[in-house]
Amino acid sequence: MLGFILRRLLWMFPSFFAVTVVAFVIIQLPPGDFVTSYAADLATSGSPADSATLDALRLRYGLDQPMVVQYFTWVGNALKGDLGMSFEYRSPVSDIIWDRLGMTTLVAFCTLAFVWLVAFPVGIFSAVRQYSIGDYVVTFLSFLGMATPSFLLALVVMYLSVEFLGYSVGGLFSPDFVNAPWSFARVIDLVQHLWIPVVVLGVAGIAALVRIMRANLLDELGKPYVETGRAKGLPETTLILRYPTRVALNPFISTVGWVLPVLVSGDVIVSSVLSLPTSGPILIQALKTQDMYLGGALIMFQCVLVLIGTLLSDILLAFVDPRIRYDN
Amino acid sequence: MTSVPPMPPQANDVVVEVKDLSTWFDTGKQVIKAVESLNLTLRRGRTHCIVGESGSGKSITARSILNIVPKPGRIMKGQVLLHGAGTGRDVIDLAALDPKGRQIRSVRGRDISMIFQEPMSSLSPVHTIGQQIMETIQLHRRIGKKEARERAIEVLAQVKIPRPERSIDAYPFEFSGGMRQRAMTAMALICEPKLVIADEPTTALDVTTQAEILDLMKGLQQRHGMALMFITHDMGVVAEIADDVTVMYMGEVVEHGPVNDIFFAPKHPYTQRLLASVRALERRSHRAGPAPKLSNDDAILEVSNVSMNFEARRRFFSRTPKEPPVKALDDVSFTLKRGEVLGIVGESGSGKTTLGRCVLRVLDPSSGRIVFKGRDAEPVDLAALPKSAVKPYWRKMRMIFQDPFSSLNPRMTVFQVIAEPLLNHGMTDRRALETEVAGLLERVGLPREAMWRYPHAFSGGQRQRIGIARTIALRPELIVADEATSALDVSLRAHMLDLLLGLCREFDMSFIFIGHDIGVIRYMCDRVAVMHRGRIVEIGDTDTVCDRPSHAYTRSLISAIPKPDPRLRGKTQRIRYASEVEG
Amino acid sequence: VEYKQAPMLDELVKAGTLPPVAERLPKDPRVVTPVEKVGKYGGTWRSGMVGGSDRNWLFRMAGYEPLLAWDREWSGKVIPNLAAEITNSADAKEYTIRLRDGLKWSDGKPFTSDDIGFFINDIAGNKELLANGVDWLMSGGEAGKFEKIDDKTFKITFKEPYGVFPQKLASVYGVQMTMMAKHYCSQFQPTYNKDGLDALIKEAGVANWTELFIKKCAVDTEANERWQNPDRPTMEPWVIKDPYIGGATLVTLKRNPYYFKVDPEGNQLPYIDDLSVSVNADKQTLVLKVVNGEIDYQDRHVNANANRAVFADAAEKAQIHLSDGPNADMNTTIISFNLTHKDPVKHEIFNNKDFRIGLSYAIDRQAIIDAAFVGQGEPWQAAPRKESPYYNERLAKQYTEYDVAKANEHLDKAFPKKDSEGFRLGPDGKRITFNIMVIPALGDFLDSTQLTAQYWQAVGVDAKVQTVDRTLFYDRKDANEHDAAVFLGSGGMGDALFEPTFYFPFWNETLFAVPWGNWYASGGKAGEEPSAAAKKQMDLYREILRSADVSKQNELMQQLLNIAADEFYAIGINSPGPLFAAVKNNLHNVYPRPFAWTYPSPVASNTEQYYFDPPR
Amino acid sequence: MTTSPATVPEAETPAVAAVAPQRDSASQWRLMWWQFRRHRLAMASTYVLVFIAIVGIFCEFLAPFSPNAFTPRYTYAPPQRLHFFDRDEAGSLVFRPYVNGYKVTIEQTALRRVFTVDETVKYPVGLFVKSDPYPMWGGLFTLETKLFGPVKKGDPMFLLGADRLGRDMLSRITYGTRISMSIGLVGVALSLVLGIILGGISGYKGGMIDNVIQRVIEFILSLPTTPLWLGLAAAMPNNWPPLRIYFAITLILSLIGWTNLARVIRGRFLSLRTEDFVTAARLDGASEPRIIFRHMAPSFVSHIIAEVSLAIPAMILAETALSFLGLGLQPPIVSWGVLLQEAQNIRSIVTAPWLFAPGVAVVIAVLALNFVGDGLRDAADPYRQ
Ligand SMILES: Nc1ncnc2c1ncn2[C@@H]1O[C@H](COP(=O)(O)OP(=O)(O)OP(=O)(O)O)[C@@H](O)[C@H]1O
Ligand SMILES: Nc1ncnc2c1ncn2[C@@H]1O[C@H](COP(=O)(O)OP(=O)(O)OP(=O)(O)O)[C@@H](O)[C@H]1O
Ligand SMILES: [Mg+2]
Ligand SMILES: [Mg+2]
Repeated sequence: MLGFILRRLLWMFPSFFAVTVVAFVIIQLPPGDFVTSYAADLATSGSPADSATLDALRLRYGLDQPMVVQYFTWVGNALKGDLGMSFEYRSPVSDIIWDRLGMTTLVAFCTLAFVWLVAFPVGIFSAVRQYSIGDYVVTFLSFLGMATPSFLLALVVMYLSVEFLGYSVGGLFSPDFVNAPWSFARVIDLVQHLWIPVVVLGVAGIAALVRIMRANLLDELGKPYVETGRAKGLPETTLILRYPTRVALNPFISTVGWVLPVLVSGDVIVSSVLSLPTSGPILIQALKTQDMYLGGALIMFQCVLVLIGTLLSDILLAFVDPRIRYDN
Repeated sequence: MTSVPPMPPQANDVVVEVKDLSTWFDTGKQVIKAVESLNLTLRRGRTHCIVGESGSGKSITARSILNIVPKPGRIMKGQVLLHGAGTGRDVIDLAALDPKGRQIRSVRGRDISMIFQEPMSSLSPVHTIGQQIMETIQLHRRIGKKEARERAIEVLAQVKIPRPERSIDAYPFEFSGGMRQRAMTAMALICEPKLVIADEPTTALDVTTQAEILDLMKGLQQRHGMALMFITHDMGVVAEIADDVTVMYMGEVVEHGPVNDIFFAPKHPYTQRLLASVRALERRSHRAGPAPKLSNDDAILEVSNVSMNFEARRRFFSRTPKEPPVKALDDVSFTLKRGEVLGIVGESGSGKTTLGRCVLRVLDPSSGRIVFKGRDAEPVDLAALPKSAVKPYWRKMRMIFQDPFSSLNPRMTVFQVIAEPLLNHGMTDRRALETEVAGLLERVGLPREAMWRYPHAFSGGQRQRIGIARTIALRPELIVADEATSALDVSLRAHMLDLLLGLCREFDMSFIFIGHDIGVIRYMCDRVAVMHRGRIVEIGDTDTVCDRPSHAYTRSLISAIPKPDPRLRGKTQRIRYASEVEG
Repeated sequence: VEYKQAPMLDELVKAGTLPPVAERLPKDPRVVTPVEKVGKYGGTWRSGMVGGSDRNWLFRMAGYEPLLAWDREWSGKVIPNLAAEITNSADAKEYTIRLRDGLKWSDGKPFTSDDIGFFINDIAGNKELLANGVDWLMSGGEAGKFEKIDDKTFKITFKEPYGVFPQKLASVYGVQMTMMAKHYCSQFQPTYNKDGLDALIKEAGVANWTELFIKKCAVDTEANERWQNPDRPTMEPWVIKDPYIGGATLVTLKRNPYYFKVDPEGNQLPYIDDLSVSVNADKQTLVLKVVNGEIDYQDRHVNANANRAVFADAAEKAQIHLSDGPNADMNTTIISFNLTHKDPVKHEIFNNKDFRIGLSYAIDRQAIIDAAFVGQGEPWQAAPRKESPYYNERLAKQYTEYDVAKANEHLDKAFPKKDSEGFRLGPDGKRITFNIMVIPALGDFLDSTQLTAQYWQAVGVDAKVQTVDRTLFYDRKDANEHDAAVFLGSGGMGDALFEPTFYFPFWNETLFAVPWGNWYASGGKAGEEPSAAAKKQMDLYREILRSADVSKQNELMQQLLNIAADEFYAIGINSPGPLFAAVKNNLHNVYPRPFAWTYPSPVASNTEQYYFDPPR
Repeated sequence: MTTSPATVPEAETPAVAAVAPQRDSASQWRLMWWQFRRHRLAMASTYVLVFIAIVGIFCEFLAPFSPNAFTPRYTYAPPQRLHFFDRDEAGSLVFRPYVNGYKVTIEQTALRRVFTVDETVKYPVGLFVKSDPYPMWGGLFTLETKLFGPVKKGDPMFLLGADRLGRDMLSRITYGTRISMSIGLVGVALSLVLGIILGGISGYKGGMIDNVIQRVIEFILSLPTTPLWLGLAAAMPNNWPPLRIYFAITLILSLIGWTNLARVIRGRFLSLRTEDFVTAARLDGASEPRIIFRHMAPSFVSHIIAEVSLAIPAMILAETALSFLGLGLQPPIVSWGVLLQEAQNIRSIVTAPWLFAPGVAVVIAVLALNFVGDGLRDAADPYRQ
């Protein structure tokens, strides 16, 4: 097993290399560069810059160099721990992202916990009570949840919370606490705000998970080994949780590794709408303004999350399903 | 060997009383009356054997007692009365209880436990054997984890699982068929219930192990006065252990009574036919006739020095040193001549299935040569072929799987299953396929209509016949039959064997016939190989091996064969093979 | 006069950490007349930004302290601000400026002529920092010369006459001149701090001194850096406290105790203690914040007409009202055909004036106004507004009536042939078809453009709307690769003078002839040589810039606009209606200011005298 | 004992026949169909899907107006009620569908039109009404009749309300059906095929091939979707017509979409390939694709069906997300996603909830797809036969 993990770790290097290339290419894909978008920005705010100024900017940012050179400079520096400067914010990328990535991880984890806590029981219920009223209600709600674009949901939830709860809008803190140092009161404030993004981000995930859980479980419920359990005198709930559910969980486990990155990227649009202090909004912004080192760093980070996630799920899968062997 | 005097029946001895039970399957288009108006009384300390043809409703009866009839089945009427349940020695009607309720749950596993017919599918694939066994006892007894584990190891040892301390952490797929079945048995016995329902619990066991298991059950019966409901096709076993016998036919009880009455004064024609078949199986098949002259150079298969190891599964991040690999096959050599039927017998877990699979290159042997010489073809060493090059030979060599259920795709109708090889080898016309499949089904004694049903809707024996039909469809040159008739009742078994033999002679087929029923081997085979711990310890003509065995293990094997005659009960002397118990 | 200060400062003065208010104020502080009445101290002004580079909202709240400022009404007059007085020579080449006496930076250090000199010589004149110099400080291609007379008086001399220099000083660009505190910023310049610079560069983690300088002192008025360094001294009413840097979600500013303005009763301004500006990722969030009563004053981002209904409904609960102010833009939607198209066929089609006139007649502008602008505005071409001193009726109203017959008449004159589906054929015999490039994210003009295209389809011209991202938009128009492009028309009031984008090819934002604009902007070095008429306009414009006489400027401008009317370069749809701001009911002294960039609203209407009553 | 090997004891045949009574030899498909028909919700959903398909195919004819026709007077007009019966001159009820007109006033500060139903004005509504000529199926031919609409050309009829430009929501949703459903179905079909083939090969073959495919999947998965969309969509040649962009986007979406499925399928294959029945199929001489598709794949159809019924809304919504980012489909093409995107602002939430009708359409379509999926699953499930 250790050999397997080692091999997988080795594989991550070429993957990582490919990922950096892609991260770089993605940012370069749209026409123009940061300076073009900066010019557009100036122009739309009413004070266009002349082309000489823009050329000077290009020179300053090294955007006049060939792509390959730019790439290797970037990767070289990144390996040394220097993620470069954000053009837009005019400060080192690392100053900008760490805080945000921390918040991103927090939100993602809470969402994940929420999704699983809700989805598994509901999914199991829906399978065990197949075609009952409850099942139909759950089915209907899941699809409602799934068919609603998350950013729309974000807006509606936000509107309702404003209209009926009088919450302050957006973000993860009330204004008094935004720039305050950490304290117990700040944590409480965070918790009060956290539920909106968690619910909004979670809804679609829950819906999907409920459906998949239901389907997988339905496959297992008819298997003879369930009957064996029944013959042992196991209570129905224990029986279902311990046996078919356990088998039905396998497909999840094979994907658990990337739930996190998916949540992180899924949050991009929602967190924009909710103005969360996560990496999503600045990623969109960076992409739109082609702030390439900032965007690149965020994309790279996300890619690395996936790489680690996949590794984790491979290991987990081998761990939970003895039928899968990695030795040969 | 102790002989147990049957306890005289007493009124207050009744453990379970089945009254007028009917279980039907309503599939929406038709109603299958699997069990109809059945009456049965199971008594303390007595063994009640149920025999009957395949598909006659034995398993469904067993399930009905525990009230776990699979959908869409339903207990239509009748009572299943459990006497002396709980503290108040009340009588409760299990059939009337909520099948998922608390009351019936406390009965299941503790008062009544069950050994299911198909051990592979009846064990959860993702839990270790130990987990599954321990769960039962922890569920019904206040008992710590450690204690439960000790108890589980103890029972595993009792059912003769080698190295139980290690096997307890194995997964079902690492066990041989017989081992799984014994694990099931262990699970059923661990709580020492009032009643054990055993649904063909020894089909996958060699006779020596079977004898041990039967002894174990008898022992428990003596000690705790356990009642045993034993479903079997093996009349030898019936003769060996039964106190009472019930004969079922088409969902109904056609005859029941003490064992001697059934054996010596059968009334119903089916019972008579059954016993006739048993006697027929005592001898060599009339169809085998004098063995055709077989010359050594017409070998269809030459197996030389084949070994096969299973890597021991390594634990996650475990620091314990790697365990030695399991030597499933150890330097096995033999030759199979064209038209010959070679029997392979041996202890459960001795590597018979593995050998069969290696011959077909389903598994890759670690070393050795397997030379196959097809008709009008050059001999090839299958062991040396790359995996992809083996495929053409599978048309000429085929296999009957040991576990019929898992070898049938649950999502394909019987028609699709049987037509599959035909289709893959060029027969595409649907009408022709249908006729062909119908013909095959008829040959194995199933109605034409069966082809539109799915495998799960058949009884164990019916499924086995479907497997046979699939295998013979292509008229191969070599068939590896892995316990091909173990789930069939004797009368049907004789017919199936005759059918196979007929094919053998008609099309000059060769057989490797894996089994543990020496009677069947004697009936069927020209030569026998005896396997023990991955080795062939003895090989020779059937008569020689059966009548004058030379190896000690073979002798113990032969001595353990139960005789289908209740009068001989306890009279035969079983020889124990010394190395058998080393564990 | 006895000066008073905010109560929050009293304690500091008592503790001795702050000098008394009289010492902090100049001898002749600027006295600002309140819009309604003298206010009360206290409170926090809450508003919001969208995204990471919305720094211009901070500018518009608190970033306008030039030497000279526009008057509140934006009548075109400039009034003294940091400067007490400005005089110019008759030829408009030489300007003498006297600063108020005793001005202090927000750190208490004096603000003197040296600070202006530092800007002109060491920043605008530093080729390493600004390779092209500072455009608005130049006349005749050369930057003005600085000459210090005493600590509060200096002289600037230009090579050529520069009549509009005082207006330039009052415009947003002029702010640049008063941003640099020499005592602070000079430490980042090699000229002043040869030895210590390397250490500073290292500490800041930047590559060279220019980056360091920009990071610390923000050379550009519109740079993010202006709001990122709490240490930089400023002259503005509030100074940055929680900076506007990458991860920030809330930016705050606090009172500048040395601010140089007072109200008529001698109260030092500003009245409001702090600004608290949330950084949102999406406009809708901000809209909701207004609905929720979390915003005290906001116009930027939320003042789309569609939101009016929302705010009107929420007015009572959120305690807000909408305050309308005129929009300085002259048009919501200007569709510019590329008159310098590279493809000869399209070149010919677009340059056909009948074609353009026909298309203009084909648009039912009133219907578009009703549908897309809730009836706000008036059919209008690309022309200065009625309120503007440069209003030119012919340019504004020609060809704006909806008349399909006339449209067809003109189009028939240009391209009479049609294909089987009724579409007109160009000179090459192929269907006339072109893309109208539009940025969907900006303004309301996507809807109006789409409707326009539908009207053009109806008269047999196959116009297609193509929405593109704004970088792509800029890429393409800079490469002169567009067929037609849409933008809104800013510069509709007095600022028409500084932003004549759609009146003649002024620069590369002139979408109907980018290469001509480049030609003019580069002084003939780049781009393409324009048409004779355009050249004539360019001459007129140069003349305007020199003249210091306002009536002369007006007259020349009319000549220029008449030529524009003859040429009919671009098609406009309508002038925009008023714009609103959402204002909390307890926020007072809010002036219904015009919305413009040259006159940065609302700060140019004196946000320092906003006050809360009752305070929250 | 009989002598022929091909026959079975006489008593045997009736016995089995009795337990398994006659069943006519209907084909397996027929059986599935019967089974399917028993699932009432699935049947109902099938009709709904057929209806949606018809709407998609004949949207030009079914929509009462062109999706881009705008009426300035009716911006944000709420839905009108359709009355079926009217009193004729004599005062008796007759079947004569009509809608009431609106009195429109403009509210000044809010700058909005306020609509009050004007009972006195009735616009008759009819079937097969005349309309302006419009092209059918991308200009294959021209029609001048709509299935239903106001009898008099030009009368207002907004059964689902009007949007910010006074465009008829019903017509826009009708047109959107075609694009959204096809983008969903095509995209899902593509990614499904890719997912099964590659996931199947990966799980079935194992070894090097598995490794390579897994790394590729990992790689694709590690590309964050939003930036990738932004990048790819922005990199699309700028002179492409909207329809081509639409196909390109479908392709992009499905090229990303298959990976998830492939991973899951691989996991199932890994545990399935050791099953006896797979070995049996191999011994039966089945080819590899046959083993993968015919023997192994059905074992997790329910998973696939679940995935598919999830993937379709995901596709529709992905397209919406693209629109949110300003990429996606461009007008004049109308899709449900585009419509929802247009509705996603506070104004619509607060004052014009009918603009969310496309969301209802999405939900209905998705529910219908799901129930049909359930029905299919059950019909294919041998344990329920
Ligand atoms: N799920 C089901 N649906 C329909 N029919 C079924 C189902 N399960 C069993 N049957 C039918 O019920 C009858 C009795 O089956 P049962 O399993 O009890 O037979 P059995 O006596 O145990 O046979 P065997 O000895 O072969 O195991 C058989 O004919 C079988 O076809
Ligand atoms: N996949 C596996 N992994 C590890 N060990 C295995 C595996 N399959 C079989 N074995 C081991 O190989 C040995 C031989 O097994 P095999 O199935 O050939 O026995 P068998 O002779 O067919 O027994 P039975 O009569 O009980 O079916 C057993 O000890 C078993 O535990
Ligand atoms: Mg059975
Ligand atoms: Mg075996």
